[in-house]
Amino acid sequence: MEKKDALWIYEKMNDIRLFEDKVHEIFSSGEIPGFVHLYAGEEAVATGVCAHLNDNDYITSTHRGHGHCIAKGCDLNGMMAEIFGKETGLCKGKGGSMHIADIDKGMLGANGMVGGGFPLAVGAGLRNKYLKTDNVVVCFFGDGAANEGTFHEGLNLASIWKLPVIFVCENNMFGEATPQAYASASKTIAERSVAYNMPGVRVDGKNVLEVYEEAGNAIERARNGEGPTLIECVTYRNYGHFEGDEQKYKAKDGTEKELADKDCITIFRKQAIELNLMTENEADEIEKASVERIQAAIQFAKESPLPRPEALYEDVYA
Amino acid sequence: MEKKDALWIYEKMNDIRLFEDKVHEIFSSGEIPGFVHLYAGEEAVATGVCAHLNDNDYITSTHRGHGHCIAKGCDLNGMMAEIFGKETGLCKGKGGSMHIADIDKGMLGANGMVGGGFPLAVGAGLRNKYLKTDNVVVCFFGDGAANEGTFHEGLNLASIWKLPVIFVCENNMFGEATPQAYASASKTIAERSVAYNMPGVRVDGKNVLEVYEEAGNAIERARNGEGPTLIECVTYRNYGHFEGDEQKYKAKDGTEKELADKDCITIFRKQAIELNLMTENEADEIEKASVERIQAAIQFAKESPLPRPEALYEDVYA
Amino acid sequence: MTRKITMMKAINEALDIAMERDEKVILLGEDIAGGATVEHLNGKGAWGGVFGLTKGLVEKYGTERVIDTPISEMGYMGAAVGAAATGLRPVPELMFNDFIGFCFDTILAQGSKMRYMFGGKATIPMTIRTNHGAGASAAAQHSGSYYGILGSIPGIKVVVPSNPYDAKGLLLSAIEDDNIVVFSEDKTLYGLKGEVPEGYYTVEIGKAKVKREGTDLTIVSIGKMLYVAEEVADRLAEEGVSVEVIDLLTVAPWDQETVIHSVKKTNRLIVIDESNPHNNTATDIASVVSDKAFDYLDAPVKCVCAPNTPVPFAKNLEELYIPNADKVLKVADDIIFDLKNRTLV
Amino acid sequence: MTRKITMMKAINEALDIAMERDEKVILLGEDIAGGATVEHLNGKGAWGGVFGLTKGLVEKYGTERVIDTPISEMGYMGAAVGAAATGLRPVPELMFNDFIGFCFDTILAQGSKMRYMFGGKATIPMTIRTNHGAGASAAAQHSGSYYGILGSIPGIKVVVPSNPYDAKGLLLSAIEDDNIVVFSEDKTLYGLKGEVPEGYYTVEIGKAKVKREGTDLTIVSIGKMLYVAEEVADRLAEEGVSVEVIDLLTVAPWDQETVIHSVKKTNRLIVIDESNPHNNTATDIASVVSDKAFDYLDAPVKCVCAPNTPVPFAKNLEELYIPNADKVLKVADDIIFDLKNRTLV
Ligand SMILES: Cc1ncc(C[n+]2csc(CCOP(=O)(O)OP(=O)(O)O)c2C)c(N)n1
Ligand SMILES: Cc1ncc(C[n+]2csc(CCOP(=O)(O)OP(=O)(O)O)c2C)c(N)n1
Ligand SMILES: [Mg+2]
Ligand SMILES: [Mg+2]
Repeated sequence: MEKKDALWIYEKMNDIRLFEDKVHEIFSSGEIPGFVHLYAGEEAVATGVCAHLNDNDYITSTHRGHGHCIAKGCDLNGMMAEIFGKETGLCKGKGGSMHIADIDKGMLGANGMVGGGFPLAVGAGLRNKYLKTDNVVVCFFGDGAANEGTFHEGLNLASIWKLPVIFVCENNMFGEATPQAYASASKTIAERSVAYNMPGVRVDGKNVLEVYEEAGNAIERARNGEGPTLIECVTYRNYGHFEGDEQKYKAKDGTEKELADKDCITIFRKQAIELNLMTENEADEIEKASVERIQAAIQFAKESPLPRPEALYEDVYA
Repeated sequence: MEKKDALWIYEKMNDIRLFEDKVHEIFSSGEIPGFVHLYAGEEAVATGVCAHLNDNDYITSTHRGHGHCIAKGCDLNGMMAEIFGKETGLCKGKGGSMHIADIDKGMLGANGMVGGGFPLAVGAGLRNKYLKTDNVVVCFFGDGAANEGTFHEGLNLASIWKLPVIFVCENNMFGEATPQAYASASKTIAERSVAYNMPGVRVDGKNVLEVYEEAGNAIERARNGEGPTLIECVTYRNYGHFEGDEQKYKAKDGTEKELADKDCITIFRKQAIELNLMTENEADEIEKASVERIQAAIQFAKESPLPRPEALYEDVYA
Repeated sequence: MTRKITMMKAINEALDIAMERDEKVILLGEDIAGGATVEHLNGKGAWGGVFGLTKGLVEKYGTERVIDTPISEMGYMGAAVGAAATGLRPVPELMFNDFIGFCFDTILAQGSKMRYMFGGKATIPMTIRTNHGAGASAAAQHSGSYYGILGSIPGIKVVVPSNPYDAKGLLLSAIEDDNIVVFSEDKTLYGLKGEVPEGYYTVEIGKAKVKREGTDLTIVSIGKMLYVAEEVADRLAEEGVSVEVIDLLTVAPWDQETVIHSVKKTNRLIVIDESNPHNNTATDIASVVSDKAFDYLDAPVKCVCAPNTPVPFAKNLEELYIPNADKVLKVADDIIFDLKNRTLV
Repeated sequence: MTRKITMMKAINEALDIAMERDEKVILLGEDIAGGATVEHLNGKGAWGGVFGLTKGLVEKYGTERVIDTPISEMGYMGAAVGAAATGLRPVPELMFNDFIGFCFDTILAQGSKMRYMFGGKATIPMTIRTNHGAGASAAAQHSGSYYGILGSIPGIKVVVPSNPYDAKGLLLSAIEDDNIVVFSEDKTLYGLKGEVPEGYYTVEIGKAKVKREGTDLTIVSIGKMLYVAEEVADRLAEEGVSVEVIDLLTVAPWDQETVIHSVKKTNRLIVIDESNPHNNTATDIASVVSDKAFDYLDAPVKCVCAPNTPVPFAKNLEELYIPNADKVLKVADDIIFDLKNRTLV
């Protein structure tokens, strides 16, 4: 990893964490409406993967999409305003947390449908291949989504057509309150890659260096026309499934405790400094700048107007 | 295999073959309407599996369902009449070839939807387990169906719930005109069992003894509460995908020629006689009796009346 | 009978009673127990469904009858069809009706057609519980109202309760019904309280209820729209217009007799339906009534529906999206102009 | 312009021309090449679709643009949405509209809502070709008519051509349209011949066509029902009743202007729609016309649809299922009784 990547990753990790912590806070005050699923705790995945991407690469995302958006370069002000349902939001306030998107940035949308991203990613991959670009598509999805039929169809299609799609599973041990160990017949998600004749790897999703490396390999292969890869990142979410969840299903011991105790940002700060990819000073600066950016985003969102009433009727047809 | 099973299998194989050959003939004369998919060539699968079942076991079937019906004990007259669209048909003429069913015989219906049987089989399996019966469910499906999302969801559910469901893939190399080798990322269907943590075996689907043995093992495990199995039977159909298909996609050499040259009925006749499970005489008698039964069925179907007009409006709601 | 409970509790009670009365009743769905499969919870549910509707049931009936499913809608919904066809009486939950696209085949092509295709030899006694409706800031993919699409399918019945009493009675009827019944709840009504008797009772599927008698205008409402209809009735009463309010309750097959009988008396009809405006229950009612009560209508039948758009997220837009009393009154104005002036004459 | 070709050929030509004009147009579907991936066929298709509609295209445009898919409707239909959102102009084929249950989410919750949810920043230029209709003895799971369900979804356009000329022109328009357009063909019309110009032309989406002018009764037909309407018009003409026949062509959004204009002239309307009878396009038209042309109607608007049943297999039942001239005439009798007597007076 080069220094600039490390700094970029550390910055995005902090942006995501602070963004989510703040949304958590504001949500409980009642200022943010609707269903919000926070990404805090899983930052290493989105950043470790997206560090390899440019604006012409695509990602598909999930209901837990804020982290993917930030890592893919979406505007923080526009994101926060969207979550507040304001006119200045990335989707003019019409999408909300579960539908933030910015196609210009290659972000094909958070998705309220679990498993909804697989086919879309295949389509973007088909497009990249058809147009003979070397651009890739990353399809983020959860352990729970891996039990939808779209997972199967998506991975099979990507494989037979050798598409430049990287399937990144964020295995945070649960789909809502249901443990992956119960819901999936296979012990790991990675081992399912056999059924699709594609490489499958399982990495420590709390360790951004590991994620970065495996994602890098997979993305390079994809850019070279060598087809898709399945990467499973073992991770854990800091908050409940959605805001308001009591989380009684979480265990306080064993693997879960281990995962809960691992903070991917702290870990990476230490690693990066040890590896001379970042100085203490740089880390502090990045952290401070994040705080300011998120504060500004919140202020922007709060001060923005609601959508015009006529907006209700717009954007249905092209 | 006991003698009585051998005789049963040989009888059913002949019934199926003759039934299908005759339907083929009559279809080209225009007397049978609609879409008809013939099972001829694949008899070893349905009979080798169903030889282990009783009326309280269930099967789900496919668009290519005549063979499953016959092997599961459906009435030949009722079947033929159904295919002719007559009132005396198993479904009063309202279902036709793609929807023949007889729930009393544990036959949950041919199915016009490729992949439609997986969830139904899981449901019947859930029922068997819930009611603490030792009955099983066999889900027949094609190689093409293995690429539907329902395959994935169905096998995963059956596995995590340890249901008594045996998934029997009839890999006849093609889904319509599309080769399995193109459509499936995995080389075999059996190897996909890994993703569902269930046993997966691949057998010569032209050899009923092999099918019988592996199905027997799987069914016994299922009856003992040891969960589902995936069995892939390599086979080949004698006719086109549906009646009228020119079959230009079929290769005249290699594996396909080998498969085309293997006639499962001839093979079994020889085997059974060699193994003293059947005498020449018995075989001849069975063949003759089949001819008579099928002739009778055709006559029954032809002489049966069309449904009453009011039948159009009946059987929508219970 | 003065006990008041929420819609949520009423639905929960119906499930409880149905399970107690008939061992063949099982529940399936995503997190309907919720975490019951986690070791330290010892078979106790953490959630009881995302809205808490199935709370307490896994503790009482066990994970064999309150079955958490993986996120596999086609799989478990189709499994419900298979279990129903083989003798159980499953009550699967589709967490939001917006997820219908993940399991539509099991309803459209399998469950609803089996009996017919099999010449009457299959019975599919199954109740699909789901919810619909905007107003919870849940945005486009969690706020739609699709009971109209489901109601267009032969072989299916669709029920949309408006209040705790009917919800409990209709759900018990649905579970006893030998057909696929879709029981579609408005997610914004879960907290609504109303009088509900303890114990077992049923409310008949296929019957609408006249909630308030009137002579000048009939308003037929679906689900939550009842409260819009009642507000309209109140406000029009002040202007001397007498409104008959009918709560449809069953949207497929809907109660033609009750509706037409009312219109023959009032000669005017407005239907309020939160679905998108085309090919929905409201237009079905309008077309049937415009035909069968043609000679009785003093004004055109009016439909007040959601606009032809997805559900927007922003609170102000979402409010505009849902039919409300002002919109109905505006439409009413056109068709009762003469009536309103009556008091002035 | 005397060349007569079949519907099948017209559709094939439209695809060919669209692909020639725009490299972004790609086709996806099950066996639309058909065996093109088999070695000994060398990239030549064996089938060109189950009905032969895409015949010859893979030979001309290659397997990169005429893409055989595995049996994975959700996968490839959703892939089409993804490809459209990122700049291609895919034309997926859904072999039968009855398979919609396998890919409904990609239409209902993804493709149709993306533009709205994303605040106008997505464009999904995609045409879903499929077929509907009874009459081919294809039974309950291959004979339904679901354009009404699809037409109820905001963001989707739905086209149902009745003849080769319009089929070709509408399909070219659909492919150029920047929205999801469902192009639903009646499978029993594929062999129908009609005059079709060579080369490129378009027919406007959203416009109905007056096929025959009349003064006494308007009949609006959808797709194949045009021929039922024409037969009825002929038979009524013998009795001195002048029928205006309108071929709807686009069922969503349907052409209110043309239909209402006609009804204001004839004062009577019958809609013929092969869909099941509830919440369909016919009832939508009936409700809108009964409202907007209320003062012009001399008789109730009548809908003649398929019954509320799945499609039966037996030939005699299937024939009864499909709306026909006798059924329409029976309904017409009620509303034009006075007109028919006119010649006798
Ligand atoms: C098709 C569909 N089914 C169910 C849901 C409800 N739901 C939302 S998030 C979620 C859990 C998803 O689990 P996972 O994929 O592991 O993602 P995570 O929330 O853990 O990040 C469920 C069941 C949905 N939104 N869409
Ligand atoms: C959901 C669905 N998709 C597509 C079809 C059209 N179709 C009918 S049979 C068939 C091929 C099935 O292949 P396979 O599962 O291998 O069975 P086989 O015909 O070879 O026995 C297809 C694509 C269908 N009937 N249902
Ligand atoms: Mg998860
Ligand atoms: Mg096959």
